[in-house]
Amino acid sequence: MSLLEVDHLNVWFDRGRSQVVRDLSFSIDPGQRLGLIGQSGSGKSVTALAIMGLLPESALMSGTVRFEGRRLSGAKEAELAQARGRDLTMVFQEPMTALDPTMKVGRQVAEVIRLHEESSGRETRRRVIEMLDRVGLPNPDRITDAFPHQLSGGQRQRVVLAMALMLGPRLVIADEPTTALDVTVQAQVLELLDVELAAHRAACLFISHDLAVVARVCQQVMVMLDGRVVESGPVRQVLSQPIHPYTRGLIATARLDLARPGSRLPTVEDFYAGGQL
Amino acid sequence: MRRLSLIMGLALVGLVVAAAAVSLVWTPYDPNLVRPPDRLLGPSWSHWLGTDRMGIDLLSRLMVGSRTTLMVGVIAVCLAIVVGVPLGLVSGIRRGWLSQLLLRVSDIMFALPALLLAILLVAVRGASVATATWAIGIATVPVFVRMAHAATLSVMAQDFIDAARSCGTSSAAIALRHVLPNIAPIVGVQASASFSSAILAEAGLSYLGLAAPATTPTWGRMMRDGQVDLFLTAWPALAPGLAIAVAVLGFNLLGDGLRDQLDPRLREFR
Amino acid sequence: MSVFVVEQVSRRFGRRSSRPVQALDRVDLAIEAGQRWGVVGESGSGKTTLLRLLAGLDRPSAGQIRFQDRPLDLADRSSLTRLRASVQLVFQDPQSSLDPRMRVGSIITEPLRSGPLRRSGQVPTDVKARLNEVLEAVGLPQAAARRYPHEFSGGQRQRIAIARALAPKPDILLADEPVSALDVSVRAQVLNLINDLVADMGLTLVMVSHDLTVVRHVCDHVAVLKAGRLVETGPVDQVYRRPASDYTAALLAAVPRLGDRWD
Amino acid sequence: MAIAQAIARRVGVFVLSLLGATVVVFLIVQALPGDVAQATLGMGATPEQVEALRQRWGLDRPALVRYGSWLLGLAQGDLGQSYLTGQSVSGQIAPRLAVTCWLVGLSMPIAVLASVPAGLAAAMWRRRWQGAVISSLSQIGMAAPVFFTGIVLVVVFSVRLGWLPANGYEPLLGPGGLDLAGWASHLVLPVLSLVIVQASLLSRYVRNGFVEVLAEDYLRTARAVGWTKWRALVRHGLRNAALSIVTVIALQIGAMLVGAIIVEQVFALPGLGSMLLQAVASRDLPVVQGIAVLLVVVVLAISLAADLAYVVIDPRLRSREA
Repeated sequence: MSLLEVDHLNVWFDRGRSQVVRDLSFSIDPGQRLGLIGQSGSGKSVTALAIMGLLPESALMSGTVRFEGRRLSGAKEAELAQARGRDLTMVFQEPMTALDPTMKVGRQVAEVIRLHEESSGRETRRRVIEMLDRVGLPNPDRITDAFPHQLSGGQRQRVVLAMALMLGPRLVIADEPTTALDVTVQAQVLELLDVELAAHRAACLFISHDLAVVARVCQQVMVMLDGRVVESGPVRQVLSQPIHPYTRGLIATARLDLARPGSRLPTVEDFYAGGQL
Repeated sequence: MRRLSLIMGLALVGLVVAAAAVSLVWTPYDPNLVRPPDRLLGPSWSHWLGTDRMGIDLLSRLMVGSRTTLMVGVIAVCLAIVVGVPLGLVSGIRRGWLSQLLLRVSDIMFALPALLLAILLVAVRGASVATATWAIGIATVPVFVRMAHAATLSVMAQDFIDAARSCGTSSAAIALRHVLPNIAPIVGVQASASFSSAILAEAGLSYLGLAAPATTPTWGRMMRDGQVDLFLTAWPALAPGLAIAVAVLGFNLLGDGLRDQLDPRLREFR
Repeated sequence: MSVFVVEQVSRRFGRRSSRPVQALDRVDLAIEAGQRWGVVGESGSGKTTLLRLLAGLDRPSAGQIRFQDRPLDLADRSSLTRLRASVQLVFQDPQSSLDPRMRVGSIITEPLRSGPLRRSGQVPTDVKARLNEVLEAVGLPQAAARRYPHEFSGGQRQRIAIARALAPKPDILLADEPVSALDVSVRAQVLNLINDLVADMGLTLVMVSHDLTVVRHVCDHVAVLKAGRLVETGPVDQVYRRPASDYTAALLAAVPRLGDRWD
Repeated sequence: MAIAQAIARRVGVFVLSLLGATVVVFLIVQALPGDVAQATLGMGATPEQVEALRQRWGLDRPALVRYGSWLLGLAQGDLGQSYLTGQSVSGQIAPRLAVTCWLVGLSMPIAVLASVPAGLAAAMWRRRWQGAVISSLSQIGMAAPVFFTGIVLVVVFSVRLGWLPANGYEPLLGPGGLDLAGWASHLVLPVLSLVIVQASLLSRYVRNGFVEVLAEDYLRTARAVGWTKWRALVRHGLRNAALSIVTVIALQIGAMLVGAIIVEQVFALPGLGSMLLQAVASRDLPVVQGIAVLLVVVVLAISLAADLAYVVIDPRLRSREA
C-alpha cells in the first residue's frame, strides 16, 4: 500500500478564477523520496500545502489525499492536527521567519513532543537536547535556551528540521528547504536531511526549482509546469532520457558546471517554446 | 468585502459633504429662527428630526453644523500634513542630530492630546472655533511626522534608492521623485484617519463649551444644549450625536478602504 | 590602468559602545580595466560591503580606495561625479531595486536625467534614443517602457535593472548576486545577457556571488572572502582547478551538481 | 546586563521628555501673548491695580525665573497656588484625583479583558459573518464620541428604565461610612461609556495583531507539527496581541484621559476634568497648568511602562541593544 496517495487534485485561487494545480495524481511509497521540480509559480508549494491541509481559506480544492489509507482531504482540523507532526510533517523555505521570534527554540521543539505524547519535563528536555545534537547544532544545551534571532539561518533551519523529525514521522514534505541558505550550509543541511530520512526510514516529498538539489536527495522526480505534471520517473531515467522538451530545457540549464566558461548557456526556451521568463 | 468599506465610507462622507453644500443655499427652516411655540417637538413630516428647546429645526441646524465640522477637519489636517510630512520626510532622509531632536520634540508633543492642547490654548486665549482648529492641527502634526518618518525609512531601505544614489541623484530629487510618491498613499490613509480624530476632537471641545459660542451651530454644542432636556426628550441630544458618529464612521471606513486599495506591494513598505 | 585599487580597507558597523561587526578587515585588491572579477563568499563574508564601497555608497572605516589612480573621496564632488559617471550597479533583488511607482522608461533613463551625470558630459543626451537602444540590448520590447515593474517577471525585472545600469554608458558594471534570486532555469538567460553585454561593450565587471560556478562562467578573476578577510585571489581558472585555501575548496565542493549521483 | 542597559536608556529618555513637556506646557500657558491680570480685572481696572495683581501673582518676574521656580516646586510636588482661591493646587487636586483614577482604573482593565477574545474571534472569523459583525460593532463603537455613548446609556438606563442615576457621584468612603452600592451605581454608566469606546479601539488592534500572526511563517510551522489553527493562533498570537495592546495603550493613553474628562462632564462627576474646565472658565492658570502637567506626566509614565513592557515581551529588543 502506498504511504501517500494524491488523486485528481485541483486547487484554485481567487474565487476559482485561477487554477494553480490541475488534475494532479501521484503516490509515494513508504521510505520513498520523490522530488517535485518546477519554476516558481508552477504550483509545487500549493500541492504541498494541499496535502498538509494548510491551504489558505481563500483556496478551493477538489480531489482526494490519502495517507496510509486514511483520507486527509476533507478531514476535520483537529484530526489533521493530530496527524501533522506525528505522521507527516513539513519544512518550509524561509528559516529566518519559520520560528516564533518571541519563544526560546528549545520550547518550540519541546512543544512538538508535548502535543502528541505524554512526557515529563525533564524527559522532554533531554529529548530536545538530544535531537538538537543530532541535527548538528553545537552546544545543544545552550542553543535550547536561545531565541531564534540569536541563531544563523543554517542553525534555524536545523532547529526546524529537529521539530519536523522529532517524532519520527513517516513522511517529510520539504519545500525548498535550502534555497535561502548559502551553498556550504545547503550542502550540510542536505546531507543531514539525507542521513535522518534514512535513519527514520521516512519518505520525503522534496520540492525545489533546482534539479541538482533534487538529484542529490531523491530517487524519483516529477516535473511540474503550470499546475500539471509533465514528466515523472526515476531521477536517473528522467535525467538521461527526458521525454518532455521542458524537462530537457531544465536539465540543460542546470548544467552550469559543464558549460565552457563564457560560452552561451542553453536556456529552457531553446527546448520548449511554451515557457516564458 | 474590501470594496464595501470604501464604498460605504465614500457614501457617508458624501452625505456629510452634501449636507454642508446644500446648507449654503437651502435649509428646511432658518437654522437660527427661534419659535418658542414649536419647542421640543418630536420628529414629524414638518420637522424631520424635531426641534430643540428654542424651537429651532434640528435638521436645519445639523446641516449648517456640518460646515463647521468639515472646515475644522480640513484646516487642521491640511496644517498637519503641510508641516508634518516634510519634517518626517527630511528627518527620514538626513539622519543627523537635528533630525533626532525633531523626533524627540514631536514625541513629546505626541504625549499632549489634541483636546488637552486645545483646553490649554482656550484657557489663555478664550474659546473660539479658530483656537480649537489651531490646537487640533498642531496636535496632529506629530502624528504625520512619525508616520512620514517611518514610511520614509522603509522606502529608503529599498535598493532603488541606492540605485538612484549611485547615479548621482541628489537627496532632494530622491525625496521628490522616489520617496514622496511612495509614501503619498500612506499619507492619504492617515489623513482620512486623522480627519475623523479631528472631528471627534472638535465635537468634544464644542460639547465642553470650549469651541463655538452658543449662537454658532456645531454638533458638539447642540449635544451639550440638548442634554439639558434629556428627561423630556432625547432627540435634540441624540440627533447631533448620530451625525458625528456618521461622519467619523465615514472617514474611518474611507481610510480603511483606501488602505486596502493600496497596491499590495506598497504595503510591504510599512 | 587600474580601475580600482583597494588598499588595506576595513569597514566596521555598529557603535563603539556595542560590539562592532567587522564586515571587512584590511582587504587589498587591484582591479584592472577590462577585467571581470568575481567576489565570492558566504553570507556575512563582507562581499556586498566591498561592492558598496566600490560603488561609493559607503565609506571605509580605515584604508583607502583609489579609483582610476586617484583617491576616492565621497566628500569631494568632482571625485564622486567621476565615479558616478563610469560605475553602475545591478542589485540582487529585482523586486526592491525598481521603484514600483515609476514606469520602466523613467526607471531606465533616471541616470541620464541625473544632474551631475548630465553636467559631466559623459552620458548620452538623446534620452529617447538611448532608452530604445538599451531596451533592445537587454531583449525587451519598446512597449515595456510604458509599463510598471510589477507587470514583469523576476527575470524580466533583472533585465530592466541591467538596462538602467547600461543607460549612461558606464565603463564599469558592479553586480550584487544578480542571479541568486532567480530560478535556475531563468538564471541561464540573465547570465548569457551579462556575458554578451560585458563582451560587447568592453566593460569592467565586478560581480558578487555565493556560487563559484556562476563566477567561473562569467568572470576571469576571483577574490574569495571569509568573515571580512581576503583568503584567496587569482585567475578564476586556477582557483577553480587548484584552490589554494581549504575554504575555497569547501565552497567549490558545496555547489550541487547534477552529476553527483547520476554519472 | 543588557536588560539593565535597555531600561536605563528608556528611563533617561523619559526624564528628558518630562523636562521637555514641562517647557511646552509652560510656554503655552505663560508665554503666549495676552495679559491675564488685565483680563481678570476687566477693562475698567487702573494700570496700578493691574500692576499690583501682576506682582501678587509673580507675573512681573522674567519668564525664565518663573519657569525655574515652577519646576522647583514641581519637583517637590508643589504645583503653585490658585489665582482664584489662593489655595495650593496640589491640595485641591488630591480629592478630585480619586474620581478620575476610579474611572480610568476600572475602564482600562475591563476594556482590555473584553478586547482580547473579541479581537481573536474577529481575526479567526475574518472571512465569515461572525467576524464581520464583531468588526462592525467595533467600528461603530469607535465612531461614536464618548459623550454620545454616555448620553445613549443615560437615555436607556436612567430615563427609560430608571435603573441607574444619570449623574453625580458618591465617594466609596462617604460621611456615612462605606457606601459600595451608591458608589458603584454612580460609576457604572461612566465606566461603561469609556469601556465601549476603548474596547472597540483595542479589539481592532488586537484583531490586526492576530491577523498579522496568521500570515506569519511560524504559524504555518506550528500547524505543520500538530497545532490546530485556533491553538496555534492563541499560542503564538497572544504575545503579539499583548504587543498590540501595549502599543495602543501607549498611543491612546492621552486620548483615554481626555475621554475621562469628557465623561466627567457628561455625568457631572467631580473629577480632575470638571476641575480643569472650571479653572479654564475662570482663567485660573496655575490650576490649568498644574492639571495639564499632571496629565502629561501620566501619559509619559504610561509610555515608559509600555516601552519597558516591550523590552520584557520581545526578546529581540533585549539583545539588539546589547
